[in-house]
Amino acid sequence: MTSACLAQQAQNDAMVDALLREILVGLKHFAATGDSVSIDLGGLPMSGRDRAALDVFLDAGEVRATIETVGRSEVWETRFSGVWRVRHFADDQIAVDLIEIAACPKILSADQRDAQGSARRLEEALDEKIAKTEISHET
Amino acid sequence: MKHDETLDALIERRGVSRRAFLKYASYVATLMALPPGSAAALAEGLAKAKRQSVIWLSFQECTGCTESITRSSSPTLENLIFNFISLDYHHTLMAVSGEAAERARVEAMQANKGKYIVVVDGAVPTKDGGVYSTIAGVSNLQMLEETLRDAYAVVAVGTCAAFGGIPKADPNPTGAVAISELSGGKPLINIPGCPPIPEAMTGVLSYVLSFGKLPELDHFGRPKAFYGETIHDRCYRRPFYERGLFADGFDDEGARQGYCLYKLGCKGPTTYNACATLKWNGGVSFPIQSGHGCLGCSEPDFWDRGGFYRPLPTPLGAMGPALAGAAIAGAALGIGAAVAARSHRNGASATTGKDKE
Amino acid sequence: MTAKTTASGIAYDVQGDRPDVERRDAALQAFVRDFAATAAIHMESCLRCGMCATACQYYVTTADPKYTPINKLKPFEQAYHRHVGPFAPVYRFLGLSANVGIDMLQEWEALLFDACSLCGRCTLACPMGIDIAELIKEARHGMYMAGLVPDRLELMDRTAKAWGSPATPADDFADIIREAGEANHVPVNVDLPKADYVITTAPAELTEHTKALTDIAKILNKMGLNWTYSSEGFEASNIGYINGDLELQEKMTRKMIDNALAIGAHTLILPECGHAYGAARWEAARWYGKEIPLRIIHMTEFLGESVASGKIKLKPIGETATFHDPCQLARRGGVTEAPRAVLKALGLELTELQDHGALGWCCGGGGGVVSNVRADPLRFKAFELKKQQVEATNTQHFVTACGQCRITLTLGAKKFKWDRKVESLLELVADNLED
Amino acid sequence: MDLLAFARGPALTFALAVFVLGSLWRLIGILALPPWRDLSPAREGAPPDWLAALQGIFGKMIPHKTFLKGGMFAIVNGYVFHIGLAICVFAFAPHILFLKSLFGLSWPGLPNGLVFAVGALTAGSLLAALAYRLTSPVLKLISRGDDYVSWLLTFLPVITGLAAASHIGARYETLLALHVLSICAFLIWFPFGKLMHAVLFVFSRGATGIRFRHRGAQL
Repeated sequence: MTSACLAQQAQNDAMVDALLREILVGLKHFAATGDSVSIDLGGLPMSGRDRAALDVFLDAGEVRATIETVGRSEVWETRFSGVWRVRHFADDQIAVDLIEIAACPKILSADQRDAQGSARRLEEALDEKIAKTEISHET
Repeated sequence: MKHDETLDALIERRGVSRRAFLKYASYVATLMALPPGSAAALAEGLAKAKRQSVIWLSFQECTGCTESITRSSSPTLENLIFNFISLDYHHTLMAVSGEAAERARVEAMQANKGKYIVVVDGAVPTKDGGVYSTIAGVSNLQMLEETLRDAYAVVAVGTCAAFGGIPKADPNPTGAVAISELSGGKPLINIPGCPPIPEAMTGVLSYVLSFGKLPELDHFGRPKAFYGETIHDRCYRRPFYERGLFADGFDDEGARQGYCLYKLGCKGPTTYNACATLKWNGGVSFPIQSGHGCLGCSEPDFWDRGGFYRPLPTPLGAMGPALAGAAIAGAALGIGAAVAARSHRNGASATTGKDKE
Repeated sequence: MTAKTTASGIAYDVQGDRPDVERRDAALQAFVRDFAATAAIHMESCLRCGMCATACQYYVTTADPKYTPINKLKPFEQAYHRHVGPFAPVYRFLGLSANVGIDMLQEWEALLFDACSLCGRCTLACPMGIDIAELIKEARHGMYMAGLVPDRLELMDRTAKAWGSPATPADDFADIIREAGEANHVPVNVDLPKADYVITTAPAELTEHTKALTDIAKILNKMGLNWTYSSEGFEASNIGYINGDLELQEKMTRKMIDNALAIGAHTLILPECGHAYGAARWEAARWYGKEIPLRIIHMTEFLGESVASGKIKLKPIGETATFHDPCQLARRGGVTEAPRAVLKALGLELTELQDHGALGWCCGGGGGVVSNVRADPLRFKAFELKKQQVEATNTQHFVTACGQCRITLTLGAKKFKWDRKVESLLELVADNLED
Repeated sequence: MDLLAFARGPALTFALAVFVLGSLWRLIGILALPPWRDLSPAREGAPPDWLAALQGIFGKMIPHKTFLKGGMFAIVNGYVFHIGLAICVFAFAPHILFLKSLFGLSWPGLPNGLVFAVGALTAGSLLAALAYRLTSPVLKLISRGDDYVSWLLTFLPVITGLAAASHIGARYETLLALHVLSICAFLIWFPFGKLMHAVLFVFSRGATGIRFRHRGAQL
């Protein structure tokens, strides 16, 4: 390995280390106050190598989910509980890469207004189902 | 074509969850490097916004900008924007044609008076009353003036609209000008590039939609989020520049090693754009990554800066005749001075004329 | 001839009673007339770095910035840019270089004559290689033409014109030689119609160092050479060269050369005098207008050659000595080895001065400074430098090869009650000839 | 036309034309004066004129030890900024491209970081030179307007170059344009002031070399 490569390597590590320290600060804050913190990896000058190093270090924990709306998204908890990875894809490329420090990433929770709509739809569907049953009983 | 429905309602009607807003808002926040946490506010803003009426005018242009923005393989994140806007007039894309098309434009203008956004691609010829480009018998000049009158803002997409671009290139036979020269004080956003990066367009429109104001712009009216840094500053080949490692040709060892393309005329150091970070075709590559220097297409007059392969620090223009002339004149003056000095010292002029106080 | 002071209290002498403007114009015209390409290059090249100041004995011993060598040229630099430089028409048109006024020339008289010995040490310090000493000579020409020369020098000039020498009328020359011969018991040759060697003199020998006249005679007799002194053109020191009286310089040069050629000499021996070497060895051909079919050598060179060739044998003295290099001989003439070879032949163990050879300090009296009483205080300042360096060598003999240097240093020693004799190399040789 | 295009185009062409015109005017104006012919016989063993000139030109690069005492600072500092300027001008890749476009010759450059450091040192050295000029009684007396103008026009390209390389003060293209314009100013002034010593030193030292070596004297 040339000296230039080594210098480059040290620089990479420096980037990842700094990021991990930022995550630690955020996690301590969340643990103490319950306020969630979000870090946008897209805005950081990270190389593919940095990203891979970060992935390896944070690893995966207990939860993994896939969201299918306007394209695919992947969410998983890292081996550090409360530290989540959120990735949105566009055309199979990572469009958004976030670290969220929270009880649960907001994108996973159902929106209350969506719930209102779905309650309405459920009610309609239920009514329809019952009506169908009643008709079949009558016949 | 009046748009009373909120995007919130629209999205629900289309059977998509509000996660789409949040996801899209994260995307725009990332694109525009907004502070962390602003995604939620952006999502809220989007939900409450009405569908934005957009009138897209195409003047002296090549349709490359439209291609850039509409081209996408699958209906995903980036083109969710087309759900949030109502493209009420775009004569390349719209289904109707002829008088019906022009009627659509006029109707949209009336229905959304003071609220619609005009997007323009292409420069406007002004010479000879603007006869060099007309649509349905109306000159570009006239159509722009008419459409802008009740617009909320104007977005100049592409370098031709933003700076005059290729139509304005020397000798500019049609007297083409940038939209900024004709926008008459309307809020203006320039999104230059040949073509511009689609994400810049998406991001800016979403920002306007969500926050109801223009994003921060630089002195050329370009959103700083996308045009805040030079290609050179964010270029992955930058370390080679710093170390003085350059490709001297497109097929030499340096080129193969991926060295800096500065010597081959790369305009990265003076070009403000996001190509080096967002890249093109869904993040696949950008010109420098493909082995060619930056042309500087998002800068004014990029066509007339001495050639794409002329290195940045070299002088522009042919200096030969000027320098040859100067050399001859200099030599003549030198000989003249020596002759004058000889005669001056031999003659009496040191003691005559105005030398006497 | 009158001594005056400028408004700023600086003393100057003035000759003649022409109007000021006429004087000024004469000075500038004379100055620009001299301009050749080399002088012009040097006028153009100054970087104003101040290095020349560190080389000048008058600056170093006084720390007065006005003695910075290049500053001594200021009025003439202005005149150059206004009248000769390639941009002269532009300078004149735009008024960029003010026309020099008579007051400025008056003020600069002391800087050009009292505070410069033409020693050229500054030339060696200049990173651009500007020959400042040469330019000062050009400037002195302007000053001479304006009648702005120290009275003492002007007196010598007029004397030289009248007598052929500033020291003595030509008519008395033969008598002086004969008297010296009798006094020192050395047979002398004067005014032989034909001879191979012509011996020339400087004022110092004709007044204070008359023994030198017979010292060389003794050596030449010993060598059995065919030589003579000549009442026509005996004067080699050329006051015109020092005063900037180019007309006189040419006249004296021609007289000396023509006489030597008339006698049929093949060699002209210059006296122990620095400026004579500059004027005759290096500049004579310029004024003579063509190459001179005559060998012109300095006394020191002659001694060196004669010792080297074994034509004279010397008795070793077996003591220690230090040597003062005359500027015109060493720095501006390139003669540094000959005197050392002679000292060696004399069996003197040489301890060099801290600054010696081409870089030695000037005695402080060259270029007419020693003859110019007005310059005495400055000259004594400069002497202190030399005194220190001589003392540091801790030697028994203090030798030099220039009569003017000897006079200057002797006057200095007297002033400071310094118990050192300044010896002549010629005299040492003559006194130690092996029988 | 923006500032950078103006600087690289008309301004640079004009400046170079003035540079060529003025330099030739001055140089020929001096050299076409009548020569001073030395008719005296040369000292035995004196080198031929061309060699004597070279001895003058190169010999004068190293000052005599005896002059170091009073001039140490000026000499060392002079060396620092001259070498510094030479490195900045001739070893920085963009400058090499500029020179190549003028003369067609090219050579390898040094890493930017190194050149930047040298540039910073040069700027410091130039400031020190100015401070020296403003405080030394000798220099104060002999300095002319030219000395300060020439200093400024040497300092400006260095400082704007450093600013452009480090993106301090304004946008890069603006800094680059100012850098080019400062060089234009330098080029325009060059023939008329003491900057011309970069050319004249050859003739000045050469002439003295010939005069002195002809006499067998040391330079």
